[in-house]
Amino acid sequence: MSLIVENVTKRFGGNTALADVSFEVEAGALTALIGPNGAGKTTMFNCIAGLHRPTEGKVSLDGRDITGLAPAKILDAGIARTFQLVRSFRELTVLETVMVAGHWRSGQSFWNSILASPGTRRSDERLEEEARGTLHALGLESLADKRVHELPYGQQRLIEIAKALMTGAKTLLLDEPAAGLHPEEALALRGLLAALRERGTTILLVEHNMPFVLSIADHVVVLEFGHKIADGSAAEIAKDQRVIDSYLGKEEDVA
Amino acid sequence: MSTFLQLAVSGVALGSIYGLIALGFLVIYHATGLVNFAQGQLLMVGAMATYLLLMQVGLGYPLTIAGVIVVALLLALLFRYGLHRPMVSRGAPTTNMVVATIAFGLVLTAAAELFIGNTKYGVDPVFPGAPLVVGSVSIQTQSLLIVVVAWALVGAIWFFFTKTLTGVSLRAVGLNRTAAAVSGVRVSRLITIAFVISVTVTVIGGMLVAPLIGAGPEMGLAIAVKGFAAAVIGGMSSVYRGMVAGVAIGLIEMLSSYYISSAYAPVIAYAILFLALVLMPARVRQSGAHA
Amino acid sequence: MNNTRMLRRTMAVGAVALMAGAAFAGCAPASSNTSPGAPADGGEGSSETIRIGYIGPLTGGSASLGVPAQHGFELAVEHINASGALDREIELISVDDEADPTKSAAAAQRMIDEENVIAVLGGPNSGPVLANNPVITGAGIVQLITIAQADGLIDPASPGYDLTFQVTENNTYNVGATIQFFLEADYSTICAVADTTEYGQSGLTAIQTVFAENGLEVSATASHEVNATDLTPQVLTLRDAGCDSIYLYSYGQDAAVFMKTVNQIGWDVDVIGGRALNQAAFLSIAGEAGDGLIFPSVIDLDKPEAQEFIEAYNAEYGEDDDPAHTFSALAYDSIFLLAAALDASGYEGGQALADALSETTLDNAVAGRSGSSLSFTEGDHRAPSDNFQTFWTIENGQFAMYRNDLPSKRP
Amino acid sequence: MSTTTLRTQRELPRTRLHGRRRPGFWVEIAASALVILLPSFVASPYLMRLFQDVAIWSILALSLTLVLGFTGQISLGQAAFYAVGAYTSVILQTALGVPALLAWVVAIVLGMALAYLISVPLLRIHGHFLALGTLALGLIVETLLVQLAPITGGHDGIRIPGVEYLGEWMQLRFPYIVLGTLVAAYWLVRNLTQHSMGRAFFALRDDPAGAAALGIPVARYKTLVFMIGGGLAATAGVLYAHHTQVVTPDSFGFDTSIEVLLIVIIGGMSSRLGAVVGAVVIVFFPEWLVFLEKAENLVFGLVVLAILLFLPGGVVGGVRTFFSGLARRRETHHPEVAS
Repeated sequence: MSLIVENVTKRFGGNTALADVSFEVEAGALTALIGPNGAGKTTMFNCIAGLHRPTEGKVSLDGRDITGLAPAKILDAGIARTFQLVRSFRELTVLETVMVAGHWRSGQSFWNSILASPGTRRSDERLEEEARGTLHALGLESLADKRVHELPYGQQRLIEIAKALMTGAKTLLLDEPAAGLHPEEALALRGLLAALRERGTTILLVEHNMPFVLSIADHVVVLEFGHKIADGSAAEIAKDQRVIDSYLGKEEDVA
Repeated sequence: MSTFLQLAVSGVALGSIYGLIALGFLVIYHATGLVNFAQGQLLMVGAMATYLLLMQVGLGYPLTIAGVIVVALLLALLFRYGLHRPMVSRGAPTTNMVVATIAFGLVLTAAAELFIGNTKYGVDPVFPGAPLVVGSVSIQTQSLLIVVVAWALVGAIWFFFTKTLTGVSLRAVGLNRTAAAVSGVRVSRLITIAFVISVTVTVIGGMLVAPLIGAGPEMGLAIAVKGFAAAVIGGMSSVYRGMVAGVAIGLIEMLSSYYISSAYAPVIAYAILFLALVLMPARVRQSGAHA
Repeated sequence: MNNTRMLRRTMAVGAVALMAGAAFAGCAPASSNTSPGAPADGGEGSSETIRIGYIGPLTGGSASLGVPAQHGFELAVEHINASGALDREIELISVDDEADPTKSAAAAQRMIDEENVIAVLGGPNSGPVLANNPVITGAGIVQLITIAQADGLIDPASPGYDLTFQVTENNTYNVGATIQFFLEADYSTICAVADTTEYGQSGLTAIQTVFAENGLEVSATASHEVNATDLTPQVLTLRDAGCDSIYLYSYGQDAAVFMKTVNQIGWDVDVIGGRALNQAAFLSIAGEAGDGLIFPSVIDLDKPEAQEFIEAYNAEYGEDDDPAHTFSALAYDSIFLLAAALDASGYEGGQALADALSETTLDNAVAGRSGSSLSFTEGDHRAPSDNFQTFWTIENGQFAMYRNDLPSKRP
Repeated sequence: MSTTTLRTQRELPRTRLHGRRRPGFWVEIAASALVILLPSFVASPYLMRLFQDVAIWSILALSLTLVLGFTGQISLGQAAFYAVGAYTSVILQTALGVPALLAWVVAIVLGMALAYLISVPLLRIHGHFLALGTLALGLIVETLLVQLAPITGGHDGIRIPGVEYLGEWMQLRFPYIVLGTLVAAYWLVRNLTQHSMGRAFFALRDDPAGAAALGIPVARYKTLVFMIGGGLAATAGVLYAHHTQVVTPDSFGFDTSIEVLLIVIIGGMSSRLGAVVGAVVIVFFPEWLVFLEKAENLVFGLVVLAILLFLPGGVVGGVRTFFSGLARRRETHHPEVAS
């Protein structure tokens, strides 16, 4: 029971962004996908989340082929994703934003909304209760009536995670959740992820921040120039010479 | 054959005006992602200002041109600092920006009506005299002037965007505002320059077309819609392609109203715009979606 | 019917026109009358103000017709009030409908409800008139359509027919008069061009009907949007169809562009225009290209009333959008028609006023050829009598009267 | 922000905002009843006519509020659906003798069908380009109304005298029908946008990709909303035709599409009430600004620009901000209230 990526290749025109990548995200574990900029992390993420269709290869969840499913359908399969760039729903409060994430399973449909069936109101009460529960669980209940774009960056990231949780999906894809966080915020995030894992949530983390990943991941997959160069436990990866070279080289470029 | 050539000559002249509108439209779009729905009214202001200065005040063309360009500058600054920049700084969403340009156009029309008049007025051509006749085809000197000026402007703007530092930076701004700002480009000033270029080009279009069809407060919409169509069909990319597309639309309009039906020619033009929008490549659509 | 009272009424109506005429000219040969049978219960001696409404476009694209009409109304009200011919003062209430049917209908309700008008004058666009007519006539108020020419505005099948009157000659009248030029010249191929506005399209329909009735064929037609940017295809379509004469039924600005294109391609063709060539925009844009064009008008310069009106109008309003005075003259006469009928109905509105109007004749109208009149009858709510139309042309870029001797017939 | 463990659901606070009927609900019910009964206590026919104008504009504006305000689809061609509703209803009744109520239903369904068909290609374009596409659509319909004269009557339009087609009884009560329809349209839009569906609309408007990732069927909702918008606009058209008793092309042109847009901007783009407030302003504005005479259009345009600049939420948004500002000030004055 896990998310399996098998021999995925993705080409854009003549460029090969991913070449024959395979790995497995074990159920209930926290797997991290890392690599320097341009390694193909985001492409891989999008191939799983349904934004790109792999040129070749297969993605499956619990034995079910989910390759190339539309983003909205991926959620049906049980996968929720977060975005790196948070775009706020301007009109909605934090509570309402989180409630939106439960919309797809709320049972409210276009037509029974128009008819104002009594179920609509009850379903809304349930959604609110659950959203408050989710915010409470993440310690964000005090932000319920604020707007997302008014919040500091770190809190916006946590709300992305709250949304993903609220969808009810058992598998979460997190796109660089630690990017741009203060060390203090990153620490809190680490605690949260650990707590989620304890609850049995499967997590695939795409991350650039190596120390952050090594401190938390059960399993790490390393990409470079579209190829998988390493795959193992955090401890193994920390010692892998190729990974160290690749990362150091890249850091110099950036600096 | 002579009919076809005559239609073609008119189509090229008319299409060059559409191309100028597309040009004005694209310059602002590239710099800011804003689609300016007031293009038609800006053209109208150019025509009305020409009428006022040339026919009412009696300045003669050299001074009128100078005067109209001053009007264009003032208008561009008003548009940029009175409306665009305040709205951007308040974080107005796309829909509000679109509506703001529409409302700006309404204000221009109302002002022209109130201060100049609400009928249509004749404007003298730059070179009075008989039309030029080549074989069986005749062309008014003003139409010839339109073609020459329009293409000269396209050339000048192409040169500006590709060969001058300011122009290249301006393109950079359009491609990536944050990156441009980081690399030390003075973004705000460049956007203002884009507004000035756009408004000036459009206003000159109005000045050029006035001697052919007169100047009146409600003259802009039909021309602007076809200008928008030209920009879209040109792929929203280069000013040069917008100009070519403008000429194509001018030709289609002339030929379809002769060979198909003069009554349904407008429907054909609008249908082309509609189809061009629906069928344009996703890349172009996306770039405009959240700009 | 009491004969004495009827006689007094006849005199009173005559006096309205006479004294008003005298007030600004002094020498108008005025004779106006109502036929026997006019209702004769009156509210004489009262000094209340009579309110008349005008709903028309005072801003927007149609204001170049709506504003001259307003000037014509104002001038007439001023003259009548100054003359003291009526027992009461007339007051004109103008509301701008921007040629928008919705606004026009609301304005009509306001006229009736808030302004207590006794009659409403309609503007130049048929759309707004069609929209405000049910409101006005539905409230039992009389409507006088002054400028809008569409035939369908006076429709016996419409519920408001009894209370609706059209002062201007309609399209059929207008085309029926103009067709003489085509009949006389014996053209082989007659063509027509029109814009897609109500003016052009209703004109085109009238042209096709009237020409067929007279055994003439319209060989080719072309149309275009109003405020067109280029009419080359239309001109070439007609040229290549071998037309030797063209009936040009477009608004002034487009008619001008059409003529410029005809000149540009060096095509020698006879062009006869519709009434919109009276518009200032045509003169202004066409320049020399308009010279020699013939088009129908309602102004007869040999008629003293017309001369006096033009003088008075120019003194008051100077050069406005109606240099040919066609539209302001019709408006001016409309008020006189109303005044005469009001006097006849004893300042009673509604059906009484409509009945009085149906029997009102204005012999000394400003509009119309010498000897013609504006008169409504029981069965015909269209005012112009036979031989009403005059024809004008353009000489050296100026309007000039062409002929005032051609017969024209009320349809 | 120092959560390191997930709290359990049992510790939940039990306060709720959503779902429960707020006092606002009863205000809405009362206001609706008041609006429907308006014709019984407004004596002035003029005022009543203006109220009907307001109602028809409001329905048209509600259609745009739904489409533009809630799902971010700019439509500059709303008059096209308005025209389809008006003309279909009138042609069915006058030319084919279809009974009024049936003609109305067919007209509204046709408006929805057209909107549905159009929305399929339009889904491909967004933002500015959608505005251009709908502008083209509106212009096409406007031209066709004139050119298809044998069917539409061209500029002469088609007369539909009320008493003849609705009967005297119904004609007399037509104001109730107009205002009743406004109330129904309001509740339809309200129900659709009140609960989770409305939040989903805002989500897909502000971040389509994000909304899709949350399982919201973005394209389907956009299409459905566009279709309901078309139906509402057609409904307004049906009412307009009987209110004016004639249809002519001038009522359904580009100017009308722009006017609706201005109503929505003035009232507040994403506010149901805004559509009504905007319509009141548009209809009564000429009354209030009569002293400006010919400068009215200019002043009006400047007012709209000022609203866009300083009150992006429109009049309704502005009023809300004002009151929430007041409330906040009160909180700071009495710190013990804010726990």
